[in-house]
Amino acid sequence: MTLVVGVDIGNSTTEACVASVGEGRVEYLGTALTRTTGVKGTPDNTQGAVAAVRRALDGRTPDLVLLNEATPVISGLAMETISETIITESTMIGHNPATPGGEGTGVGTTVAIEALASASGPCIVVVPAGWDFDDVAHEIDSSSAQVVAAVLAHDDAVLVCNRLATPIPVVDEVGAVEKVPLGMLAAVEVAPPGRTIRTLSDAYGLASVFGLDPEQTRQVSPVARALTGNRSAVVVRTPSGDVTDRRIPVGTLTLTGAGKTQRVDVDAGADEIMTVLSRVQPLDDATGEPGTHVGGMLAQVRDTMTDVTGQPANEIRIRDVLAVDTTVPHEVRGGLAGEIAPERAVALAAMVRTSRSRMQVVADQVAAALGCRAEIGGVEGEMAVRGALTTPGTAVPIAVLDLGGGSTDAALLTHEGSAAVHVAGAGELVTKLIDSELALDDREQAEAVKRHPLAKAESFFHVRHEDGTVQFFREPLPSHVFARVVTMGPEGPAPVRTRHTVDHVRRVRREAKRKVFAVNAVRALRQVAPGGSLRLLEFVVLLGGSALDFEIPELIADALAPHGIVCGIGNVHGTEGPRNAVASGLVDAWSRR
Amino acid sequence: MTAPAVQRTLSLKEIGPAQRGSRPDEVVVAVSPAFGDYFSKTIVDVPHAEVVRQILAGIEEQGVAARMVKVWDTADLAAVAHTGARLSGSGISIGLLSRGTAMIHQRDLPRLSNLELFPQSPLLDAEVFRRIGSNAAQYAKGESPAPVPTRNDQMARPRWQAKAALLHLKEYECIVAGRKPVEVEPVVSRA
Amino acid sequence: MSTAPDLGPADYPLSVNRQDLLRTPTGKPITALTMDAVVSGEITAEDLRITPETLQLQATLAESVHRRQLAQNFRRAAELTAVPDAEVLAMYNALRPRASSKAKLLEIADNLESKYGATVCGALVREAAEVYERRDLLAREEG
Amino acid sequence: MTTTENRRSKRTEILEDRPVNLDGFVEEWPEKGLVAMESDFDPAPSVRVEDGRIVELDGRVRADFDFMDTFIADHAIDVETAEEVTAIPSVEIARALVDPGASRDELIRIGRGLTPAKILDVVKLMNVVEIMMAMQKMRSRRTPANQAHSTSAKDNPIQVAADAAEGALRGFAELETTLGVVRYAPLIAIALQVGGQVGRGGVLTQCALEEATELELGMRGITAYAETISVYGTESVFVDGDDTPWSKAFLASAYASRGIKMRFTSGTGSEVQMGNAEGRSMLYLEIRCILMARGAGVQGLQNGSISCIGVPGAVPGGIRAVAAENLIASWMDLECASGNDQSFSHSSMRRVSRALPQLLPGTDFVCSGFSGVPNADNMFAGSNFDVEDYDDWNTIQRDLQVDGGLRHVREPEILQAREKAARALQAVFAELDLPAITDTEVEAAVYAHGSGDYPDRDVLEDLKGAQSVMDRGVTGLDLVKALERTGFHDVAENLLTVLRQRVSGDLLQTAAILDDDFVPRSAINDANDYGGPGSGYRLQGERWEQLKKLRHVTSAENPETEVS
Repeated sequence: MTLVVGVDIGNSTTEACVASVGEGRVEYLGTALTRTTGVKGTPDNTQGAVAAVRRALDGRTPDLVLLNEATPVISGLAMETISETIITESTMIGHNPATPGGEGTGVGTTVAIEALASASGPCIVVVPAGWDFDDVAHEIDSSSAQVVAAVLAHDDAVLVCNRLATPIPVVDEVGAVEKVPLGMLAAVEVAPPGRTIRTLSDAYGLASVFGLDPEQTRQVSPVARALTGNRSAVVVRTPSGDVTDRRIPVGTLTLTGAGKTQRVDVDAGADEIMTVLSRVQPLDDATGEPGTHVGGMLAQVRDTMTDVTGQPANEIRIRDVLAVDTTVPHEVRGGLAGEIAPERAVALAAMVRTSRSRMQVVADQVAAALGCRAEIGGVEGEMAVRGALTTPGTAVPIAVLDLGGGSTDAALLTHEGSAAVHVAGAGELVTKLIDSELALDDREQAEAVKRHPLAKAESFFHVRHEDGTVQFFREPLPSHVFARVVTMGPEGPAPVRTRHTVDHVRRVRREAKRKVFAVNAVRALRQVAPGGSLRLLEFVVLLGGSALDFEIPELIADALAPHGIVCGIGNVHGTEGPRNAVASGLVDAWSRR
Repeated sequence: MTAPAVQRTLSLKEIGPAQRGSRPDEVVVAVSPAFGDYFSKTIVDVPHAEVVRQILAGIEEQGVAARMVKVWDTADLAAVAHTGARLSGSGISIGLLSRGTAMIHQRDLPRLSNLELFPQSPLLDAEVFRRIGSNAAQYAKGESPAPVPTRNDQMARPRWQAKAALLHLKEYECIVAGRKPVEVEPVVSRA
Repeated sequence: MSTAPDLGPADYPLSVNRQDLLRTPTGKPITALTMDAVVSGEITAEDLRITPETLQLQATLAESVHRRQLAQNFRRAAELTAVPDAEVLAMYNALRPRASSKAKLLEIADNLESKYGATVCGALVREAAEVYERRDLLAREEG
Repeated sequence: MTTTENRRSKRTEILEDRPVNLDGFVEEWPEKGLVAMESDFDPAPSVRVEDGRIVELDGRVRADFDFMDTFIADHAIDVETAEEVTAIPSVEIARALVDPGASRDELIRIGRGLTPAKILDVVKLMNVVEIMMAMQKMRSRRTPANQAHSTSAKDNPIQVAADAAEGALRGFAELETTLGVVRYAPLIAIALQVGGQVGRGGVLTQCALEEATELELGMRGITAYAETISVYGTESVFVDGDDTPWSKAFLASAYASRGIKMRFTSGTGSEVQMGNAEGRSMLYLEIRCILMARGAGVQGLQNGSISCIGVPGAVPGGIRAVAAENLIASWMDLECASGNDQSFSHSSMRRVSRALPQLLPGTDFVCSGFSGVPNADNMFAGSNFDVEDYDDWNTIQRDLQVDGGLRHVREPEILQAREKAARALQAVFAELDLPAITDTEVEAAVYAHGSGDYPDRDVLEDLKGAQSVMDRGVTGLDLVKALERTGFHDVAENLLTVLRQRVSGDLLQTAAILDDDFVPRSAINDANDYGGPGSGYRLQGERWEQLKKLRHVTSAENPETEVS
């Protein structure tokens, strides 16, 4: 009998599988998992590999260690904002203070509160910071001018309104109130609670308010559009005021493959990039314009790979790109109240591979450290398929999808042979999308949102889960989760720092997973499927850390169902779940030699 | 800045024994025995009139009702706040000590716990009191306000620790053992 | 157990002057705690605990320099070496004010005495039960 | 009337702007206990023994005892001598404390029988110079020492390791840490232990946490001692702290049963700060804490007002009372870690004067936390001294020829120790499969001042790593193995030697530390033998030569150069 250990060095985890092999029999004795040390495919991996082997061996001495021929796959991530909302000449304050005051629409001339005494006619009073709400109400009530609306710097709208003899619409929390042009015709509209404005968000409404001709009406239509959905708004009529949604040029991506070279502007969006990419498959290389962010990001991926392989940067090729449309909350340029607009952005994952790996060095070092033989046992994709085949109920032909941290891998094994492919984008990209779309700016929270279902702590004794069910607790929940959107992890509810609802956070989370994994599942399987036809694959086994996710398998299943594919989660050895497939495959392959 | 500076004074008019509220949209502001009485300002001279005005404004701006209660038989912040929470229709209260220390509490929490605590009285100004009122009202509405950022100052100890202890002792002198909480109406007038 | 030797200030530190008296809980002499033994795995974390016998020696030493309370603490500690970590923490929590009924404290004392032979510790807990009763520090009945 | 009413002199303006006027001062209010040590409301001393039991203590009969009276009467005071020594006139005892001819042993014997009010009565007769003279004789260990705080505002383990190494090299005998994010504790405690043993083998480390976790880290051998076990002088405040003398006494035995050194913490001002001083002076209540600590059989006490220093600091004679409380801890034969560990004043002159009563006579630990990091990184809310005061401290030691436990170290040695600490931690983290420490971080650690000088860590990964340390049951022995395997043989050997101490229990004895040769040095083998001029600890010989060194000293041999 020979004690054999299969070791799979992945981008983020290193897995080991111990088996006793002899006379055609394989007896699996144990598995272990540890963090990968260093960049995959480099001598730094030795430490993690040794740790995993030691842990799996539990004191025994191995005869042979088998390592995967890890194709170094490095992924880089970048995100570029490609749109920008700009307000010129202080035309509009479209922000949504949580608590505006009063209701209705007021149209008049903007007047500073200090100048109210000398004002006449309908006017809209503009109140800077430093004014107390009692004093503001007093000034308005005692003014001889006809005050029809107010714009305040502080969060005082309800307070001022409640103190007026006759309530007027009031918009507050306008941070840059001093930039509101004075002496101009303006309109303030506040909708009743739970409603949105009707007049200022309508081009003809604006036309009526400001007495515009058809040409002028056409010009202000972007203003109306920008205000749609708000509960309150201020529009000031200035000679050349406007709201624009500008596209920011962020650089071009040059994609080379299939004997062609295509260029695509990154700001054209993810769909366009992926369409162009599909025309040059298989991709030979991708480059970005020097001096742009895209160029910088791709150069960095190349540099990392140079460090790993010792191959010069100009020989490194980017072999896949995944572009995803996303949004990033951004402050509106030229806005007066810190208005936030969801700006469009493109997230890019890029992947590099090289034939030159330094796994032999790792093997030599592992052998020295453990005092046994160590060799390269096989190619990753093929080994994954072999490992997947230990799942009860599977048989050749079989396709697998390995859902990792940096890349999504597909492999196919038929009676005729095998094929394998890596595509860019996986778990880490999902985390990044969640982080930026929810403006968390906290990878730990984004990771928690990705991994666990959501709930809201509605009282100290119950939470409402995202599916609407209620769970009660006998012991009160900790006070820091009270009234908050929480993630339901194994350590109990943890708050998410967001003002968004459970539904919104859930939608962002599921969309991020769908955009990365569902899209990549189809993309990767197409590349291994006979003739690129998904219909010829009947059964797909999901492997890797993300296959343990509570909804990713379901999202992938939904994406594959229209192609008649059934997919299920791997269960290596019938005990390990979707983990340890490659390590187990290595042992299996060796036993069949 | 041309904003007129106005001095205001506070008196707390007793209405009667404090009752448990029935409105689900109210916040109870519970103050300690010496508040607006023996003492008229916080440890850093913020007038109690302004403290109350700003807290009530923060609650009102959120469209939530407020009631004030004076607690007589303790000057322990957690006990004051928890008394208020148990009287509050929404279960949410703000507890206030004369020196300015404040706490947002909730009925179902253990007495010694809290939703938000503002222990550093020397660092609490009118703006913070406004935000405390606002946050309490948002909790009452079932919203998830971002906690009011707490500040810290390592040199607060040498400057304020002893004065805080002194104010604390004076506050304890004003305790009327056995006297039940009283509902009060805050009367803020321009001086 | 052999009779405790008559120790005095000149014997301190025991780790220098009286290595002959020091054993690990697994019976190894203290001189066996070498790096080689650690690396080879002969020494485990269990070996790095103090024994009740050593605590009694330190108690004798403390008494020799007239620190009777310190000595008493070492004797209680000697008894507690046998009590598992979690149980020690549970007993400590039970001794907090208004955490336990008198019956509960007496049960802990009984347990210390009968299960672990911890008579000095048991006496301390009994004493606490009495004082807590007099000072109204026992657990209050739920209303 | 002239118009000078609101006009201020230029001098007043200058004085008004002095930092000392940012400090707060209050009048005394003795009825409420807001008074340092001279109060008409403290009880008069009395003691009566019947059938081998104290039945009256400081004017209170047994039936009226609160739990502090009960515990002190039954555990802290020697019944056999109580009536005899309490009858000695206070002035005689006070003079004996100052008199070099009266032996420490005799004063300890007397002290063991005194009641709290009697002890107060004695020290009230002493001025601050007499308190210092008495401290010089009564402190338990002959050789003074010092303790450092080593923390990080970002809970960065590399910073903690590097600053621990530097602190140990500069001479601190103990290193204490605590956390911003509590879940980081295992990594920070490991960093402190590894860094400390790089700087100087034998340094003892501690991590202040809630009891259960602190005890667990101690049991695992990742920390070596415990200190933040608070006790209070009135029953109501003790109960508010959710403890009693019996629960704390039990905890003391729990620590000793695991071979871990431990001391209690108390200090003047805590009771009045909580509003429950029961009308007693701050020092009277602190004396009750000190006696309670002795009764529990704990070897030592951290006192000197500690986190309440702003309270005695604001009343007349408050700092004299703080000096007196340290003296009494020593007189009661406890190891005394004597405060000077919390931000105390805006005035540098006051900061120093507050420390002189401990620094000049020497105590077991002059500071129970000199900040070994910039105060902005001090997670104990800032200390009376921080790293920016190192050179001042060294100069004061040299000027007055006193030993405050530190020394000047040349920069190359410091940089070398910091680098080695960071490298050792890097190796340990790699070996234990914890989130990697990069070479860039090591490089930053060598030259850094505060946490802002380090690259940010991946907090999520670190917290996962910290959790895995607890889950996997990593022990001090695992650290030894990891250090040995990665070629840090000397550091591994240092740590193993420290761990071996818990088998011998030698560090459990009063005021024990490890000297440079790993020999335990406590109030048994290094007992204070001060007997007047020319006796006791003297700063001389090799140690004095060390302390003569400063950053810039002009060479006598060649005045164009400096020696350092």
